[in-house]
Amino acid sequence: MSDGDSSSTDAGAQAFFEQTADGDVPDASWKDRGYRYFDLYLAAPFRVAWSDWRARIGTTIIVFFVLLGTVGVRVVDPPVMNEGELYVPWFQTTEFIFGTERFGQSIGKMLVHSTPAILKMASAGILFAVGLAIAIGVVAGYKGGTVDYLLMTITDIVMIIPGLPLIVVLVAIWQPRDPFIVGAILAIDSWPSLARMLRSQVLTVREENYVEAARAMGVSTRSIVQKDITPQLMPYIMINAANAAKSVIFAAVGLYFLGFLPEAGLNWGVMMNQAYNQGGALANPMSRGHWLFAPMLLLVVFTMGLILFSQGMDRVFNTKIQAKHAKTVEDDDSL
Amino acid sequence: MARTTDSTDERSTDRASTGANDSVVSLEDVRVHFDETGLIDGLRGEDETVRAVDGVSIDIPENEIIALVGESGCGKTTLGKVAVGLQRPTSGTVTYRGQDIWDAKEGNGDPAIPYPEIREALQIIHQDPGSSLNPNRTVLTSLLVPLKLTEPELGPNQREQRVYQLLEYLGMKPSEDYAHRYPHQLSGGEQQRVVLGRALLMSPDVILADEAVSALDVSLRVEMMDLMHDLQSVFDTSFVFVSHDFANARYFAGTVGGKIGVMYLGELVEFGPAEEVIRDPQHPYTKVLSWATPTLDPDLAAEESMDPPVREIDIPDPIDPPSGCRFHTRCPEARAVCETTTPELVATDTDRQTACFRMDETHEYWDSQPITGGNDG
Amino acid sequence: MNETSIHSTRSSTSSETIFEVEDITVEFGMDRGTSRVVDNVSMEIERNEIIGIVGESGSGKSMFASTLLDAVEEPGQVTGTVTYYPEDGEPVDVLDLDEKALRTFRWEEVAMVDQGAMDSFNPTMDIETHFKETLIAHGSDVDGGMEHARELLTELYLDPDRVLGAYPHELSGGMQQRTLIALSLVLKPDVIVMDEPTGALDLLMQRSITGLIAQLHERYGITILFITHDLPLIADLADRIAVMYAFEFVELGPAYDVLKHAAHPYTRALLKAVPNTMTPLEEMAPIEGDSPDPVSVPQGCSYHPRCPLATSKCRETDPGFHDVDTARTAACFHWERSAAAVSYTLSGPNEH
Amino acid sequence: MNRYARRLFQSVFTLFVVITITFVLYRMMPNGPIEAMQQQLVSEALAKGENPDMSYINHMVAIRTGIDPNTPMHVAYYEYMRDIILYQDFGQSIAFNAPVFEVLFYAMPWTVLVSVYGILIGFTTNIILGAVMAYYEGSIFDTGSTIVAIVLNSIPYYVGAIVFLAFLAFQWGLFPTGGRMYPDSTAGFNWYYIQGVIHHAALPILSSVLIGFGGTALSMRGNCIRVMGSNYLRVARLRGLSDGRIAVRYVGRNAILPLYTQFMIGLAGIFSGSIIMEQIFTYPGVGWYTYDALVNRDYPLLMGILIFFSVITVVGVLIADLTYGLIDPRANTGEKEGY
Repeated sequence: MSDGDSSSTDAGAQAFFEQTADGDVPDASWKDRGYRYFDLYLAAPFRVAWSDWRARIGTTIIVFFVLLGTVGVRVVDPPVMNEGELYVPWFQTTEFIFGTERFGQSIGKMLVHSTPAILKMASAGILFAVGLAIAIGVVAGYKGGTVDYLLMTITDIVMIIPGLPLIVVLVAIWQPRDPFIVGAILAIDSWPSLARMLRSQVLTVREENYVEAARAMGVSTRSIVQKDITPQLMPYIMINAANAAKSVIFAAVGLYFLGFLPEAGLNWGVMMNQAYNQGGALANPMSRGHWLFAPMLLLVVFTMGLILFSQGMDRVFNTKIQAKHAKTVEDDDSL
Repeated sequence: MARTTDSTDERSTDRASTGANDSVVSLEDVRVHFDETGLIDGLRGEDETVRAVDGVSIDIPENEIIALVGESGCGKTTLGKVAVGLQRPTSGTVTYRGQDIWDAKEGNGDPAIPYPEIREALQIIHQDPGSSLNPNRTVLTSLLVPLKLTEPELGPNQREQRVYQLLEYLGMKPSEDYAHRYPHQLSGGEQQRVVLGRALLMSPDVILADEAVSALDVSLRVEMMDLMHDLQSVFDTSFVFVSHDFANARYFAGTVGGKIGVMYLGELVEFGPAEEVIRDPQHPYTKVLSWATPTLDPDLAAEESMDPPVREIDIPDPIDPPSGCRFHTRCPEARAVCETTTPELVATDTDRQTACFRMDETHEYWDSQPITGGNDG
Repeated sequence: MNETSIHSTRSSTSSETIFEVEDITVEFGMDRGTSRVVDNVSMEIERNEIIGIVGESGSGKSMFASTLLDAVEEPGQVTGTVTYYPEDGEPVDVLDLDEKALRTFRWEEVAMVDQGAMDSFNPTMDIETHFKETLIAHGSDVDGGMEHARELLTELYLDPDRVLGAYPHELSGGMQQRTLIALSLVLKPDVIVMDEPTGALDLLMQRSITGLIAQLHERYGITILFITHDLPLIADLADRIAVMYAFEFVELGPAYDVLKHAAHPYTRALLKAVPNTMTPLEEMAPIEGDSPDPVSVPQGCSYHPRCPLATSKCRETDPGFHDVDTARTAACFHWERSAAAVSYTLSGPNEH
Repeated sequence: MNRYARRLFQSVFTLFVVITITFVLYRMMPNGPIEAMQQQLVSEALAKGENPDMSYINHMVAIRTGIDPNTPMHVAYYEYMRDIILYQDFGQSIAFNAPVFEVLFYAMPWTVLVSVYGILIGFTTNIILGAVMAYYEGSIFDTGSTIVAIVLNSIPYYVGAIVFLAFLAFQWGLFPTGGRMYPDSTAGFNWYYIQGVIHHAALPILSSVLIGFGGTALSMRGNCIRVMGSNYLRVARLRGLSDGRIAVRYVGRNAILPLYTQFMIGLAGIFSGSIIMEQIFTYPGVGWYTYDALVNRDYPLLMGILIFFSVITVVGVLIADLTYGLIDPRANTGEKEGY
């Protein structure tokens, strides 16, 4: 694209700009430009998401748990036996807000130290499910034809295979202990719906006029995918990442609780399992139930955070995809 | 059987052009068939091919305006996209200044003109301005894309200057305010101006304007078309203007001495200077379109019939187009011969071509039996 | 102020009023202020006429049409009165009807065809059921009604058997549009309100449908209110034309006069700006400036920022209607000078 | 017709793939069941100080699992497929010493009972709730219900099950804590028996209702609001149709349609969920056997359970697909997304 081979008609454009290029417009500084990019790619989507109460609460909850699992474990000491009375009920003493279990360990501390495993499983699940879904969905949508047909057939089959029984079989055979691997296995049925969604999005976006216009201008495919297609997929990916995390955590806690998964370190499911098997918490819900209910409470709050986040994002991006720039757009529907 | 142009001597008569050799883009016997046959359909031997464009040859000269007119589904947009290299023809060739576009793209042979240059030279403006701009980008970032491609040596600030200048020229003042808006913060007319500006920043040789004013209010169309004319003279661009509206086509092509091509079910049925085609339509289908264009003058309108001059209102299915002359199922002048024989696009005047037997006073058509009936939906 | 009422525009004494609209205002509350999309509008519609209402998109014409059926949706607020005069019987205050009476009034007396024909049918119900349920809902004779429906469909160049047995998605846009027209006529209403009924269609289909509308008008003696932004479309269809600009009428009169000798500067500018096949190309020119925002309509005459005739009077005072002749009225102080200021030609001198 | 043929083919193919997966997991995985057993026997032999005799070990494996490790893979695969498809022979359960098919076949009705009632009740209440929320859109009831729906959606069904069991069964003794009938009842068409069945199934059903609860209501609400804003609804109102007809034939039908396939897939989800649910309630259905199979390394039973659940899911999705064409006229034209 050197100047030499420019066709004769470029002269018109040159003349046009020379003729109008008199006025000196002040240069936009690099700082301005940097701010603009920051505003476009980070601040604006965040502002939009923040405008929805669901996303706001959801994000707060998720951030809280992430902090709990990362900073919390450093601040809070690990539980030790007999640090308190046995079976102190919850919300009775300030020292043991969540009470103690049968060895007198603080359930509150146990909860804190159970969180990292959950976060690891969730992030492994997200990474696995979303990564696979992006790879399959985008490739299928962009390549089309036989590749699309094959990938979608695989996706459909995995979608139909019942997830939990398959997971149980895999777990039985492999006996995984590493939370990352557990997370990945539990996410085995979380990717197909996202892959399908991404595929149909890619198909839609690919036909959008502005993508055609970009192709007409000779913009590279990589740039089109990066700048024109991916931003449209981001909301779907984020929503589904939250959903994948939710289903991984659901399954993990449930399977640890019933002892389907080999015990490895502390997590909410393991705590529930101990309370159930060793504490008889189920049969004595009033006196020992807190051992079982405390991790359940955290589980519910965390999943609620994820659901609120995904619903908030869904609402924000599906109904107001136009109103990307929240700051300057009037709130025309106050729903 | 579809019309074929197998012999070279025929081409000289049936291609729509001004006859000059200075064409920027040439289409030669272009066909575009969309295969809608599913896997099972295929197994059952059902052919669901849509013949969107079927054997059209057309030349687009430098600085020319060509309006393609026809009902929806007649293939005018597809033909336009073939002309700007966005749709690959099933058969036939598209050349840019003598270089086959698709050969250049795939690197067949040794292209005389590299593909990126061809790509730059052929641009498109869509019907719906709202979807032609990436909703995630501001006007400025959208307009910087072509500048980065065509003027890589410019600094970022210079590029921005150019965008501001362009916006001012497009009547969007204050330009700095408009530059930082998102597409949804612009009116339809303003969006379309940005799209036009983006195409022009590529300094293209040909712009396909696909129903570029149809989405705008009637009262805004002339303004937009005037702007396109202004920019055409500045940037030396040819336009392929696709429209279903005769009045728009006439204004856009007619004011600057452009041509109108009338398409019906994938074929070009009439081609000629805009005003002549409008004033004196030769093909019965062109006459129908002319009737369909409402007349503003009540005196003239009173003379027109309210009944449509077609035997059938609905357009036939392009999957299984009628035999012979494709218009014979609806044509008020159709005769038996039209069912079996396909008329060629032949020169009827110095720069006009029409594909109808009625143009030939000695054709067997005149002895053929008229077809009646139809008009029953 | 030589202001007269728009009511005086009845073209002849023989005609009788079917709709009388008085001081209708439609408002929507928005965050940035009240949006007044119809601004104190009055007019009379005569029995058995085709009246065309022309205006740019967003000029309030659709909202005006909706008020005739009291069909403005929440949160729109309508004030004013709409009186309907049935062929025989007492006048009806439409905006005051209770739910039951309104249900009967709509479609039996006044039917509506709007722009979204592609989206006017229940996608999970066949066309025949649409006709039947309408007849049943109004307690009409179903067999007789269906026979009438078949006649209507045939007149609209449709094959009744095929159309009635089809689901909406099996029909093309043009077919759905024609079917909707047939559906609107099935109860033999006296008035049909058509809001851009040909908006999304091809030219040929548009023109065919307007032709069919004219035929149906003649055969069944229906009053038709035809709303469009496409002025040429109603040029040979409408008996009278009302031009809307910025949420109010600016000119009203017999179609011929309005087209040939438009009195309001906006009408004249519009006629100049509309692409058509007969006007000499050099005569066409766009209207300068932008249409006003419903939240902040200019003071005085709403057209003054774009008008070449605007004086300080126009900027301050709302002009009100001025009689151009017995049948025609224009909302302009300077209508007598408009012909000189804005010239236009509808067809070239060398025509026919 | 095309669609039906295609879907049928796809279902059969899916089952084929599932069975193949079970075979692969069972037979070919490194550290898979067979290999694990071989290694175990080898180490046992070594521990006893004997020289491991591979042919004896393989013989022992064959006795315990019914699989001869010496059979070439492709023959084994063929036999495995043949047995399952032609003879419904899933092998012999190690733990129960009975054919896997028989174990599952007798457990199946209980799982079906709980799951089907669970989803029927769950879906009905959700749809009604969603529709009512949409009708009162923007009201306090709507906002309140939305919050409740989100909260319920965040509660895993087993959490619900645990709470129900802890309080309703253990603490207050309103429901039995396990089993599927009164121990002293005799099976048959007598009220005591039926009462027992209902009493035992009540909590599992209630917990099944929780699966996906709230989510469906929110979807229904969204669909209703979308339909209520559609042009055809406006036209229907203008045509003077009664509110009842509009609610049922217009809003109801068009809003429920998109949920239909979700319903069938949800059914599959509930069946899967029975693995955890039945364990908590000690309710001996198909899911309940999973844990035993897992603990006892009863691979034939485990694989049988996977195949069983797959069949149910595939059949559910297939029914949804095939009947969808009957209720949505648009489904038969063009290939739409099935799910």
